[in-house]
Amino acid sequence: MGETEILEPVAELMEEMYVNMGPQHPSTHGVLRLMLKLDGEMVTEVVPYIGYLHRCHEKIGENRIYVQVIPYTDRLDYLSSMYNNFGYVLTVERLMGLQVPERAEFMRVILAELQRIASHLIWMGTFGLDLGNFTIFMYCFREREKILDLFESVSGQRLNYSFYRIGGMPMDFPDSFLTECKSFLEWFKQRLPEYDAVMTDNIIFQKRVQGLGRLDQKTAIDYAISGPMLRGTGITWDLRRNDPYSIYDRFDFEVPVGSSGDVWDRYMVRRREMTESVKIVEQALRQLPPGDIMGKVPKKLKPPAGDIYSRVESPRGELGFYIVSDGSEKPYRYKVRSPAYVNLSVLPVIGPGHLVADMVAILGSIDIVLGEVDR
Amino acid sequence: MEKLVERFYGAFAALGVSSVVPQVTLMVAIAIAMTLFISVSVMFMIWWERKISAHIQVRYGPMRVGGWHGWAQSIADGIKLLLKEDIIPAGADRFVFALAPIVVFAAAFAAYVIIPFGPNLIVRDLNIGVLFYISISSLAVVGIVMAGWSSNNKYSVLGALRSAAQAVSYEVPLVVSILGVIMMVGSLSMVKIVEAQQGIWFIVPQFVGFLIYLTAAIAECNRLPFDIPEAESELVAGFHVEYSGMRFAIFFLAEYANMFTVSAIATTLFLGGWRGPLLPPWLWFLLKTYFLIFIMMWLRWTLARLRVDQLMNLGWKYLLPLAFLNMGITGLVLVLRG
Amino acid sequence: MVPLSHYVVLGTVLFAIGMFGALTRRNAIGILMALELMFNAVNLNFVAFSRYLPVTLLQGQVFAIFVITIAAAEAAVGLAIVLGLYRNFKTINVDEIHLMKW
Amino acid sequence: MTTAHVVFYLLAAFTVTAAIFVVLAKNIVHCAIALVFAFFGVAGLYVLLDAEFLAAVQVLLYVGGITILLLFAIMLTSLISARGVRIMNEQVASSALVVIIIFGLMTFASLKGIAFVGPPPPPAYVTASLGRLLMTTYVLPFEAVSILLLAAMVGAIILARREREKD
Repeated sequence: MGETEILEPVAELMEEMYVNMGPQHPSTHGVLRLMLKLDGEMVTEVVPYIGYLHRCHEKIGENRIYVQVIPYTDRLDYLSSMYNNFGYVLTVERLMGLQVPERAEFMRVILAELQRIASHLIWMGTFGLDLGNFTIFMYCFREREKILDLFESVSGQRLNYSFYRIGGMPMDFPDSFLTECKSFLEWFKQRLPEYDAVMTDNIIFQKRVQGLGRLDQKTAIDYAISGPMLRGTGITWDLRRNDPYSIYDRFDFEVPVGSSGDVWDRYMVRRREMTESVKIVEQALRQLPPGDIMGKVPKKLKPPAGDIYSRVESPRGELGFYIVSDGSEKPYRYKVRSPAYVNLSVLPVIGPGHLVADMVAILGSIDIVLGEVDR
Repeated sequence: MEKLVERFYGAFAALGVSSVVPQVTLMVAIAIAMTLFISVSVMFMIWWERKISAHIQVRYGPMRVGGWHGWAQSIADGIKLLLKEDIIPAGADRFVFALAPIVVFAAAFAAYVIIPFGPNLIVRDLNIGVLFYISISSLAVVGIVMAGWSSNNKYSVLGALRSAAQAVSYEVPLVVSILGVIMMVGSLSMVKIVEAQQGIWFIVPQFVGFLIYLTAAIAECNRLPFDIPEAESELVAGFHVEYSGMRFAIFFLAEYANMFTVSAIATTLFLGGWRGPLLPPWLWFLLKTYFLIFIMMWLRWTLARLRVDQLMNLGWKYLLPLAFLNMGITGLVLVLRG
Repeated sequence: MVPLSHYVVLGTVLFAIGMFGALTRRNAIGILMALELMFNAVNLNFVAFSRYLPVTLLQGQVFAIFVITIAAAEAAVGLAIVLGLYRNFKTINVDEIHLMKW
Repeated sequence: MTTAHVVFYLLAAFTVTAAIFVVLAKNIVHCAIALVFAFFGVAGLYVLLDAEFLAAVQVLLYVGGITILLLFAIMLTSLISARGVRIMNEQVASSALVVIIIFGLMTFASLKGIAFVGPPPPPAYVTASLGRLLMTTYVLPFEAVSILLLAAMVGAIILARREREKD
């Protein structure tokens, strides 16, 4: 955060006034508080205040044994719980040097990519709301509902799945899953043009977001931006491709990038990533091998002393877990590098100079989830 | 209708009372009738909008209250709003706070005076007809600023100022787009305008004017592509954030009543008013008006919101010159025809 | 019909009220409002005379239209000046603005 | 006492009350709102004088335009919160004296100097003849006024524009 000046609640002038946006504001996507310094309608300064949803995630993690941390990771970025599980178990597995059976890897990828679609859908819907388009919200939630149905058939949960285990997966797919998943993908592919009709091809939408909140490549790298925000600037950096984990190196997919790093590019990157995720899921479903789903894991997880940092490409960017083990059952130090938090930090840079309405769009395009920002 | 009124006057004259009594009685009766019409049509419009939006969004909308497709939902909502506690924020200017919704509603209500629902089915065919609507609708802006200021809330002040700026700047293209029609008719009277559309509706020669009018009218109503004053993602709700219960209901009523008014004016000016085959005139008028309302709702549920500077650009840089061009060409054609 | 004198006296009353306001208000915007009142009083007289004079030539109404136009121009410029004053002095109370130079 | 009389007195009382409010109200926003009512009263009087067009213009311009401008200026200069502040300057007494003298003189002059004739029959269609007058006899002043408006608009924009700090 750095040091912030003490803001006066009532500005002397209307020409320069402070407006408090949030923590209870429909467009802050949770309990984020933004202090906006306004010059008329123009935002001259943005100061995000975070911590309203702080739950001592990391400290709790250090007081639980390794397996017990998994349910907590669900609550990090509660819109992509599968991916948080994925990242965490991957880290522990790497720390312990565990092997994961092939079928489990495929299951992980399928679920993770479905999760990415679901997460991007939510983002698209709420982004539409930010811009005043209500209909896209309902469309997106209709599709997300189907994904949640799939997840429910697999894990029994609709939001906080806790479905990944260290060393594999707890349960196999139910029998009906494969056909249901395939029919969903077919259906979903037909829905994508609908989104384009309502959002992408709509002239008002284009005019609203093009050239907005422009982020150049240097700033993006300086601020360690990752995920669609980084790819929007034109840098091809996707951990699934550049630092492959699990079995991502076996799939054929494109990494969509933008060119100017504005809100439009971020939108397009996410929109195209949905198509790519569909491709990955289709390939994985086709190649899904039979076999075990749980590797050989000791009853008591006691990783060797040492530390490890491992990262995955969550829907929001680089989700990293840093674990220091002292050889006991509990992590000695447990740290989460959450992409939403890091991406949010660039808001004071790209926010000023826009109108309040655009601030909302820019904030929306960062795609923050406060559970992850505050942890 | 006129005969009825004459008979009414005659009955009073026979009783030997001064002519003021039947005049006042008639005025009150018309006012009550208009209030009833506005309430019923607004309730219908709210229910209809909820149904339309629901079906656009693959939902059903209200289904329970009243049985068939939740037709009584608006009535239930209205009763709920009327019964709610009347909250006035602590820092508010009580008098202005209470006055604002009345001003806004009065403006919406007064405009119904000149709407010609059918031949002879008009409260008063003023000879300044259209101008009356234009001037009276500007009153609503004052009410909005009053509401925003008296709530003692930054957001509502900001929303009110935006609303005022928007209404004032879109009033100009609105008026200029109407001028084409007025020039063709040579009168401001609503009845004369409808009568002038005997052969061809003005939407054909004045298509550009119609489009400009519709755009500006949607902006005047603060509806979705132009609902910046109420943008809930930015301002939470605009000038009426602090209003609740009855007072909020009045704002809501005025908003929908306004929507009906602008559509009715568009029907009169461009779509031939009550003219149409087979069906009775008033039904034609309502059908056309509700068709325009449907278009407005349709737009609302498919488009995203404009930004405030884009809104101003559209109004001043595109609509206004286009409207002037339209007016100039209309004038030229009229002069050349002689 | 109401006699003309009623309108004329009403116009005078309004004019006097407006004048009082213009002379005593401290707030520059208040002064502008009082000025608008005076304009209205004058307009009322114009319109009344135009209605009551034997030959209805409507000159009075034409003049009233011109007055309204001037009033609009005056309001726009006046308010712009008020904004300028506020920006420089942080007040729009005219009796506090007595510097010739700063 | 005809209906016209009753309406006139009601409107006159309404207008004068509103005008007094404009001048005396403590809160400047209340003044502006009272001003709206005063304008409305005057518009009503115009209707009574068979000048409907002018009444509509009055409402359109004064209520829809000038009052909104005033309210904008008030909000922008944000003196709203200054509620307990003195609103009158020191010259209340002398102003009152001057105003009363002028009022007396004007009333005297207008009551003495005008020959009061009964009103002629109402004109047929005011709006059309008004338009014709503006476009024939008074076309030069009309154009002059429009240029004045343009100049005022440009002037107002230049005055109100704030120079952005160059850095």
